Amino acid sequence: MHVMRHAPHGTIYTYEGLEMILIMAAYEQDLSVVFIGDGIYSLKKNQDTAGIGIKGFAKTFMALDGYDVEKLYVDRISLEERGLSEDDLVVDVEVVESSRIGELMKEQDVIIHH
Amino acid sequence: MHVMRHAPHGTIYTYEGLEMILIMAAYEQDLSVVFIGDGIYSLKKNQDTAGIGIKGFAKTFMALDGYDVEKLYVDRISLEERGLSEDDLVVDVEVVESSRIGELMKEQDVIIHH
Amino acid sequence: MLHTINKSPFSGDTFDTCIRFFQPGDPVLFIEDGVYAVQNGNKFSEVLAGVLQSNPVYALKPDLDARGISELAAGVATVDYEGFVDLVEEHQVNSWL
Amino acid sequence: MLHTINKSPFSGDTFDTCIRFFQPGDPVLFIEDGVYAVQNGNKFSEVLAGVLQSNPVYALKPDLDARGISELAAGVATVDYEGFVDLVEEHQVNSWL
Amino acid sequence: MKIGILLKEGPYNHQASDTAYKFAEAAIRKGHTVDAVFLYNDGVINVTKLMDPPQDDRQISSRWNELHKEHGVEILACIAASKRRGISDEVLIDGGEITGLGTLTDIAIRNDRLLTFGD
Amino acid sequence: MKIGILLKEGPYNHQASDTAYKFAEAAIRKGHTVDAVFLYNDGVINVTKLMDPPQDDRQISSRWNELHKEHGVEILACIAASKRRGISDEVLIDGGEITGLGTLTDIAIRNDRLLTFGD
Repeated sequence: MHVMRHAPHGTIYTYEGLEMILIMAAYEQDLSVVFIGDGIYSLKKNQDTAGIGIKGFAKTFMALDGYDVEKLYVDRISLEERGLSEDDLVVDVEVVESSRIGELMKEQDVIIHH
Repeated sequence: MHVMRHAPHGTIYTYEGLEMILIMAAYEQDLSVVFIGDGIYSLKKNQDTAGIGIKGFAKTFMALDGYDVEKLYVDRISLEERGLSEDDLVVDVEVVESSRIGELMKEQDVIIHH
Repeated sequence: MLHTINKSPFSGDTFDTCIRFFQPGDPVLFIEDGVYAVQNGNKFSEVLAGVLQSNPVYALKPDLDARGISELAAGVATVDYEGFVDLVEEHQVNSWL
Repeated sequence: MLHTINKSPFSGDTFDTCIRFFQPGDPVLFIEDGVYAVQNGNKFSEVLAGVLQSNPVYALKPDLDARGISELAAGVATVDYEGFVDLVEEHQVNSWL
Repeated sequence: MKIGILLKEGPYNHQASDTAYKFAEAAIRKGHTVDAVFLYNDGVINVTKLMDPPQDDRQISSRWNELHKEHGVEILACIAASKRRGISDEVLIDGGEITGLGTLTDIAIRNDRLLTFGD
Repeated sequence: MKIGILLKEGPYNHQASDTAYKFAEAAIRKGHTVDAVFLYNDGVINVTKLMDPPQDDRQISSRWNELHKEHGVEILACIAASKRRGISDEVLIDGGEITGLGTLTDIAIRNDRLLTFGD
């Protein structure tokens, strides 16, 4: 399981995290991606990074569909605190309670926070 | 004015900040140092870094006395939130209200956050 | 004195800390991940409304665009990098990290 | 599952976030700047007391010593690096950053 | 137990590198196997041989080299992350290796635990 | 107006480096003088010439070099911070210089503003 916890662009963690996920998915690893806290901002629609001179990558999350990435989970509280809803996100995700994510975490062999 | 905002050891910011302060003080710059938030932890008594293998530096703050460092200010709220008092600190400081620090900031030509 | 804030108000204490220290009338400029603070309708809206009553608030437009933040709290002005330079010309700077 | 927390509860959201996700009974180990959370009598004492009711709480002794933290909240156990290894042997690991 | 370590921050600036090392040392002392330390993000800066800290301070890149030599721990830096930050074979410590993220996948699979240290 | 810049984080990992560059560009465009960019903490990693990002990405160390060549901006890395992180003359970009903290003191004195970018 990969856990995205950083906003995009301010730091590289989410971007390099996504690079890692793409490779691991290509190795046909079953994997899930969880967005918690500022991590959900990386899925925000209408990001245009031209002005800051950094490559955007929100749309790359759509590519995960073509791999064996089972599920994208978004933490409901994180979304609500930020005044956002599913419609604000670039991909289909499953919005779930923190407790459900906690249960999923407990089932994992490997969890990597980005 | 130098503003210390990071806890010691977890990151190098306060330590390298102190190195900067020592050099600037040697150039006979009038300077003050303000401790806000986790920055006050760098002044905590009885730090023993032997176990983590990193050089301790709390005592170096005492050396600032010998230079032209005018004042060490500690933000009262930051101290109280951490359950600490002046007695817990390695050096004499002036514990002041945030508003007083705000006024001092406003008088500065240069402020560097570490 | 111009205060710049470059951290998300959700993940760090920079926003909460800075607003305890700035003086009424001091302009505040949100940059980088700091711009999430001015998005309309988030958890910090009330705190930001309080700031707006006493201080001019700016956000760096290229950083807003990069993050897809287009609905801003009422009263927040946007600047580009040249506007950032202008603010620096008018004020001494306190770059909060 | 062992949860490690390496950030000060004051300056980041890791502590607040982690405690929303761990399951009752999961051990929590505070390391690096995370150990400030277990200092007795700080702003997070009540939250930590709540955690202690449902979960075993550990703090890495060398990190406590490095920071001069000797008065711990009641119920917090300390481990050295070898004790950290033992916890990792007993549990899968969730390293919160 | 076989352990893999993922290290996501550079030396000196963050304690992550020190904690990862101290943990690896302790695990080896207790008879466990530390299979590999995989460096990602700024973590790749751990393996530059040009590192030259003050004499009374720890030498972080040498420590990784010793862990490799004495205990066979693979010290691996992600190639994409390394290129962004100017880590190449020219400056790589003895015993270090620059490799792809596929290797990390293998490390995750073949070990009992994967621990992350970072910031 | 004469401006000094203090940059405290490395390239790519943090936006600080990009913002500092964009700010410097804009200031020069508006006729101001950017006197120097002083690199501290992980900021020193900005000036390794071994940096080799993907082709469709910005090349951060070259940007600093161009700022120096075209606009005379001094690009200075703190020597103590550089040594810890393996930045030496061997890998330094053209137009960069490794120097002491005394230089930063001069920069703070001789400029109208000192801005900090970091994390």
